[in-house]
Amino acid sequence: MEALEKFRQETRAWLEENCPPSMRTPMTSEDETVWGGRNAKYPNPEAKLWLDRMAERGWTAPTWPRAYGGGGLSKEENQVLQQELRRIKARPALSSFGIWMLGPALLEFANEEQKKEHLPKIVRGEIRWCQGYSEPGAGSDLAGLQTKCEDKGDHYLVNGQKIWTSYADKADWIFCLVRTDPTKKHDGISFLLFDMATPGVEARPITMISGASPFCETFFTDVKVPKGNLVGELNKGWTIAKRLLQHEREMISGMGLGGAGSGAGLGGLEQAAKDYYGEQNGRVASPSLRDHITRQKMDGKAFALTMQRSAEEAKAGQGPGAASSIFKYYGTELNKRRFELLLEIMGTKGLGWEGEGFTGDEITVTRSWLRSKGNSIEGGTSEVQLNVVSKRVLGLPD
Amino acid sequence: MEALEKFRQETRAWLEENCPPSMRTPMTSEDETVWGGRNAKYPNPEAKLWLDRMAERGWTAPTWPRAYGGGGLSKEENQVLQQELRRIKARPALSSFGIWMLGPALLEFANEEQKKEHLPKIVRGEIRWCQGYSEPGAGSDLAGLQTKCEDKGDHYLVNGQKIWTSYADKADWIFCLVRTDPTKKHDGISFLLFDMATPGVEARPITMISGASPFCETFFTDVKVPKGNLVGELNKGWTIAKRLLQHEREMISGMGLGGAGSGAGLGGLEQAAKDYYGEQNGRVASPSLRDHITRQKMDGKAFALTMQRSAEEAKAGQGPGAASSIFKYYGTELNKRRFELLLEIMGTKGLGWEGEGFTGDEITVTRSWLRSKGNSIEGGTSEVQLNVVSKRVLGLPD
Amino acid sequence: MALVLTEEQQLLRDTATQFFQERLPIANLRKLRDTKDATGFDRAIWKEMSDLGFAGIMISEKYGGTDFGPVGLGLVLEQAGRTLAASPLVSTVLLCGSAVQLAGNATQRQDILSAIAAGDRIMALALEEGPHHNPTRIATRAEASGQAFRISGKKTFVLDGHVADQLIVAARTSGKENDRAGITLFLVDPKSEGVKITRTLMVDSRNAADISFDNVSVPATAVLGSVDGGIDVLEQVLDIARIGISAEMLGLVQEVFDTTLAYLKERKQFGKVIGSFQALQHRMAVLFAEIELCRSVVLDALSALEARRNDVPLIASLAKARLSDTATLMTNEGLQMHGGMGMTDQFDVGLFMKRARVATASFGDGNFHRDRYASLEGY
Amino acid sequence: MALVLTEEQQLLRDTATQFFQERLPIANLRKLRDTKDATGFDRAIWKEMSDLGFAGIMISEKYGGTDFGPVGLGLVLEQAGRTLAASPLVSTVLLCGSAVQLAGNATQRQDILSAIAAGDRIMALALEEGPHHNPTRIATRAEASGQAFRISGKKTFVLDGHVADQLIVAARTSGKENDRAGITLFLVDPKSEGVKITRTLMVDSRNAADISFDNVSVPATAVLGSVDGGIDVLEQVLDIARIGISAEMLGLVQEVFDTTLAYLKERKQFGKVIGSFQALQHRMAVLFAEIELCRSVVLDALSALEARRNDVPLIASLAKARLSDTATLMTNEGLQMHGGMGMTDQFDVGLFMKRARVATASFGDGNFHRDRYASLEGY
Repeated sequence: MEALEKFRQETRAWLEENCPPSMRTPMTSEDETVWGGRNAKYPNPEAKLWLDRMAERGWTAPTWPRAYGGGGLSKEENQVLQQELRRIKARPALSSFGIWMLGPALLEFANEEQKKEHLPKIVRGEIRWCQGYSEPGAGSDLAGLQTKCEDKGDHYLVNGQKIWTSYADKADWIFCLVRTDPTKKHDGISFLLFDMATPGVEARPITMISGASPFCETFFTDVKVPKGNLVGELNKGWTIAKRLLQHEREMISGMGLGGAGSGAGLGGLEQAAKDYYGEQNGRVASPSLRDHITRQKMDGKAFALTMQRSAEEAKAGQGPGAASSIFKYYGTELNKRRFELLLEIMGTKGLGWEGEGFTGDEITVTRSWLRSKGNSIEGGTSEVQLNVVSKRVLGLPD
Repeated sequence: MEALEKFRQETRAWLEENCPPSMRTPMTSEDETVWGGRNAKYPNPEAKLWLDRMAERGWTAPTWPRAYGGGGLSKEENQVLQQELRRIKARPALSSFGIWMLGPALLEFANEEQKKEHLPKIVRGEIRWCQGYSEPGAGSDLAGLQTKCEDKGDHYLVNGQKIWTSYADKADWIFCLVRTDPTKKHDGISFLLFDMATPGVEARPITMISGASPFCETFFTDVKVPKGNLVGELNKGWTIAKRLLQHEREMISGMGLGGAGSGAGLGGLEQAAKDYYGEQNGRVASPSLRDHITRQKMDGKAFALTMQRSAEEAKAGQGPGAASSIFKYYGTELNKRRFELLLEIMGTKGLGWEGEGFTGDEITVTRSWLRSKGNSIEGGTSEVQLNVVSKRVLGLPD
Repeated sequence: MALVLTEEQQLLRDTATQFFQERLPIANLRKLRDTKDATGFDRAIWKEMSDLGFAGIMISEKYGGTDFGPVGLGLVLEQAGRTLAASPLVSTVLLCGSAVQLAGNATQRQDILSAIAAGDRIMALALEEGPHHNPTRIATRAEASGQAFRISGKKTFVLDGHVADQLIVAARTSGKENDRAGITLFLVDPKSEGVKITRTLMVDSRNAADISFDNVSVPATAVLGSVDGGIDVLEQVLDIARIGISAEMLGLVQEVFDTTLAYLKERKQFGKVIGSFQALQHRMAVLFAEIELCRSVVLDALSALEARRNDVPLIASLAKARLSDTATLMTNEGLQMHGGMGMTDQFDVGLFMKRARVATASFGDGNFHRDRYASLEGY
Repeated sequence: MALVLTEEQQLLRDTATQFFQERLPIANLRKLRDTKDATGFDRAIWKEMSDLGFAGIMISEKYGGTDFGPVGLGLVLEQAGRTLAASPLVSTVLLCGSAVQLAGNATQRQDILSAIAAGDRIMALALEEGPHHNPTRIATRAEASGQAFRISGKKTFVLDGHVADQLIVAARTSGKENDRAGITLFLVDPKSEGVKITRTLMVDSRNAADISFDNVSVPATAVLGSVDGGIDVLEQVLDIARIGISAEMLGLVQEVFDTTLAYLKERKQFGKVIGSFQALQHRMAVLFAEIELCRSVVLDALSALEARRNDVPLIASLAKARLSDTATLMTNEGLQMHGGMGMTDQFDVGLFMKRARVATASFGDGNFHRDRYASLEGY
């Protein structure tokens, strides 16, 4: 405990000295996110400075081993670090699928050479990664993927198409699921890494119903990949994929709790209702709308309590509990409902697309409402989630 | 047209003379219904007189051929008769599953001898019938019935059990689906008639969640049935059953439109809400309740219009139309929702069981609310209805 | 009541179906959107629609209309809803045409109705002043000054307001905000001094505008109907628009349903077409039932208008509430069942969702109309 | 907050589970109902419950209670909900015990709390005057007359009112109906002259009564708490009852869910167990999610009571609204999935449905508590 307190003091002092002033201000737009990579963009020179200083200590990936450039912190030390970062409202030095998704997989499944090759570059933000999982034909049936990977003796040859590859047009490398055995389903999938600059790779951004998006369709035509880029065993890629998917699902389920684009700029549902609908004796003027708001708030609170209960149960050593199986389903449906309600509250002001007549907050709500429709599709549709609950948790038969 | 007008005049005159005064008053309870049969009960001597007079003209079954005791009326003449009966608010002379269900089936499928034997007695209310379709093990899968009927040369031997046989404890005869070929499903079912007084038949009334009920469990133990009592061909009973079920379904779907026990005694949903919840500036005091009432009323109106549209389409020669496929489902769900709403409106006054503290109307609502839960189960569950719509109407595959 | 179409009506429906499929398919809306078209609909095609009699469908033959009546208009709108056709049918025909028909004097009718029927005049109703429909919440004032009036105030969500050749403005000549009495309708030239028009780009890629009036002078002859008595006209006009938009939404939900059903029969997952999954089947069957009810309600509402039944306000609220709710439900379900592809702009389902929400917000959403229905029924 | 049970609490839950399964199974409720038992619960078993410490669970050891606190009481009530156990827990412990604990003077506490903890006194709160819960809508008057009060008025839905040894009556000493101020609580002997008690047989086969007071005289010592200040006590007591009944309903919905799930795995139709039909699977999965949320809410509400958090009113309304709605949904779905057999009195699901509706109506249904929640949050 004393050591931890010492660590806190040191960290606080270091941050005080090294986190530049502009990196302690809230981001004004998503464009200011630092993703690193060969064509890294920084909102200002201090952002680069902040990344370099953090990367040098390995604190962009605080718990990774020092041998691979990580911070080598214990779980407790990392908690302290995160608390101290929040305390000064520091911006993330680096946002990275390499850190969030690939790194943990490499640490668990890659060979020594691969770890040495890729992890330090991820920590330093030198290489920006994207993930190639979904395919147009597969959808919910992720394991139905068709992207062909043939063993050509000294290299693999990849042909096929991915979809929903976030930032594929901006990424340097991709970690990718490919089919190495067409006669099997789950046991014919491998996990492959390759450079997006390889000839035959093309990424086309997808326009979504909510407008421009980070998503791309990515095409592979006779892409040659060195054989050393296979992670784990041939045809055993599904094991790695499952681990990564689990992680993705957990990230998405937090949505029901609100956050960015959830109308926070409008001061919450009830304030928005008073502003856009009007008040009567201090209450929201439309009683039926008031009732809808209360239902939403009650469900939101109940869901938050359930996530908290699950965390407490896990902490008490009772495992994550059955309740966690519903998080993805309930959180995303709740988030969708919240946006429908915001639109109901905002009337025609919630239906602007761009240009004059609407505030930035209003346009953000409209776009986020549209974007929210994807929450119950990506990372396992609500239907798939309900299947999982009914079969694995409730034990209902096929 | 002139002939029809003449018929109307004659009918009116005849009714004026022959419908006794007490038969023109509203029934005060279901107990006053005249079902006929060997142990017929009449609320008063005029009820018997009214039945006898109507039966003599065959007007208890107005459109059946005169040869079998029916009225021999055309469809148009029957409409006139019904209008005239309504005009003087005449009570039904006879309520009878024989007339509603069995008769039409016999007219279509029975042989001459059977028609001569059974139809006149139905018309005169001499024999009261019940129907033996459902079985405890079968449920929605009606054709999965197991009641065994063996050919013993000079007679059939019936063993098994029926459920939901309405008034089996009061009926004289039963029309019954039995299994005559255990190796087939639909093609192993036959349609059999027999006397409930036959040794081996036992009927036990079922207590429902809503209290006493007309339903019985009916047990058959080595019941001997003359071979002449088979209607139609052996193993072809399913054809007859389907015709009868169609008819039953149509009778149940009218429910969404309200009627007996629907809270009519309380003056409709909005009046009940004002009475049980209170008024504020002339409006129902609870705004969220008011919203629920409006949703219910709107859905009820939309459903009524849809039934009307379907009828008009049929009249215009366009067939019943796809809309009719949803009647059973929607009508029963709507009826269930109406009762839930009535309970919401009535608070603790809608939750009495019997005795002091509640009016007769209130107790009726409570019992009818409970009874309404069966609407979406009997005559084909809502789930079966949705299956039928999705497969037959929408063409979705298995 | 007529819930079944006559042969003549069926013919009209077939004409409309063909017209919208061929001349105003969804691709047309995409083109207008992607080219950032300044008008926001195709004036040449509007002329074609007028030649077919669609613009004058509610206008008597005396003024060059076809006088097909509300049921006819409903059939056209339903088909327009299936292809998301952008046209001034709502602004010019449903709202302004009806207002002039109901309240205009002989001169106004002659001038305006014949121009509308010919497809030569685009009109817009400047009514709303806040984000939610509320026909009595009018703060815009028109002060009498000699033989003229001077109008000042701000209007929003004026459909086709940025291209209208003529405006109808609801302004207050007496009383205070929310009073029923004291509202007057004025015919206003959008080029008048003091009128400032800002096009607002809505999520459905249709047209609306914010319009401000700064001491805009109009002559006494610009009054449409009686001074202070505008609300009675407005309410009739709005009910026509509510029913018309409900008809459009009926086409919209039917199209999304049909498209989704086709997708379910084609798209495979886990080796089976997804339409074979019972959970989706039941949801589709429930949607089918909801839409069948919607169809009955819209047909009855159109018949009510045609027969001038006195329950028009009630059935208009029923139609608008039910179609708004069902359109929300159907587009949400349709998108979800299309999966990830439904999220892309390449697929059409998102466009239907966007239109559904704007149509819902137009002239009262479900909350507004359920409350109105209860008021009309006295509870 | 503690959303996870301590070992001690788990032990209590296991004791309660075993007790209700063995001593108060559903068969007990059926017997009371079918024999038209005059008391409506089993007094001997209530004594057993008291010996186990259930009656004194909220009462301090000084008065012979076990002082296990709200979480403990919630655990017992949840298990009672699973077997539909009829007992005076709500009337005597949740309502009256809490009221005396909060507002009683030393004499009253000594007398009443020890009698309750020992299982020797049944008490009932005479509060409601209409079909809907409304703690300030009190017309019953108590007129001061010398050192005494004279009470006149009519009460309804008094739980266990027909067998109570002692009543707590909420009456107005000043103000008018619906005023918050002016309500006073009185301890009243049900055998007093002028008290008329009529048992009302409810659909859930539990006990309630209509009670009228005709100029009933009570001494000044019968006042519980302060004159005119009863509403503050009432509100705290009612929140305890709302949370307690929510805990009971949690047991109820969980039991119906479990029973239905078991039935789905066993019942065959069309050659398959019906639990293999995806449409039912999805409905069960959604119900599972709803119940998991209910459990979190109830646990948090009990913790809030225990920690005397200042958001007790808010979380009490959340719990009561959510459990009421989920209990309605779950019993409706449960019955439907049981098919025809669920309609028979032989199966239990109908009994759960009946209890769910009475519990919903007790101390505010969803409409009441959503409105209250919004008020408390200031919108």
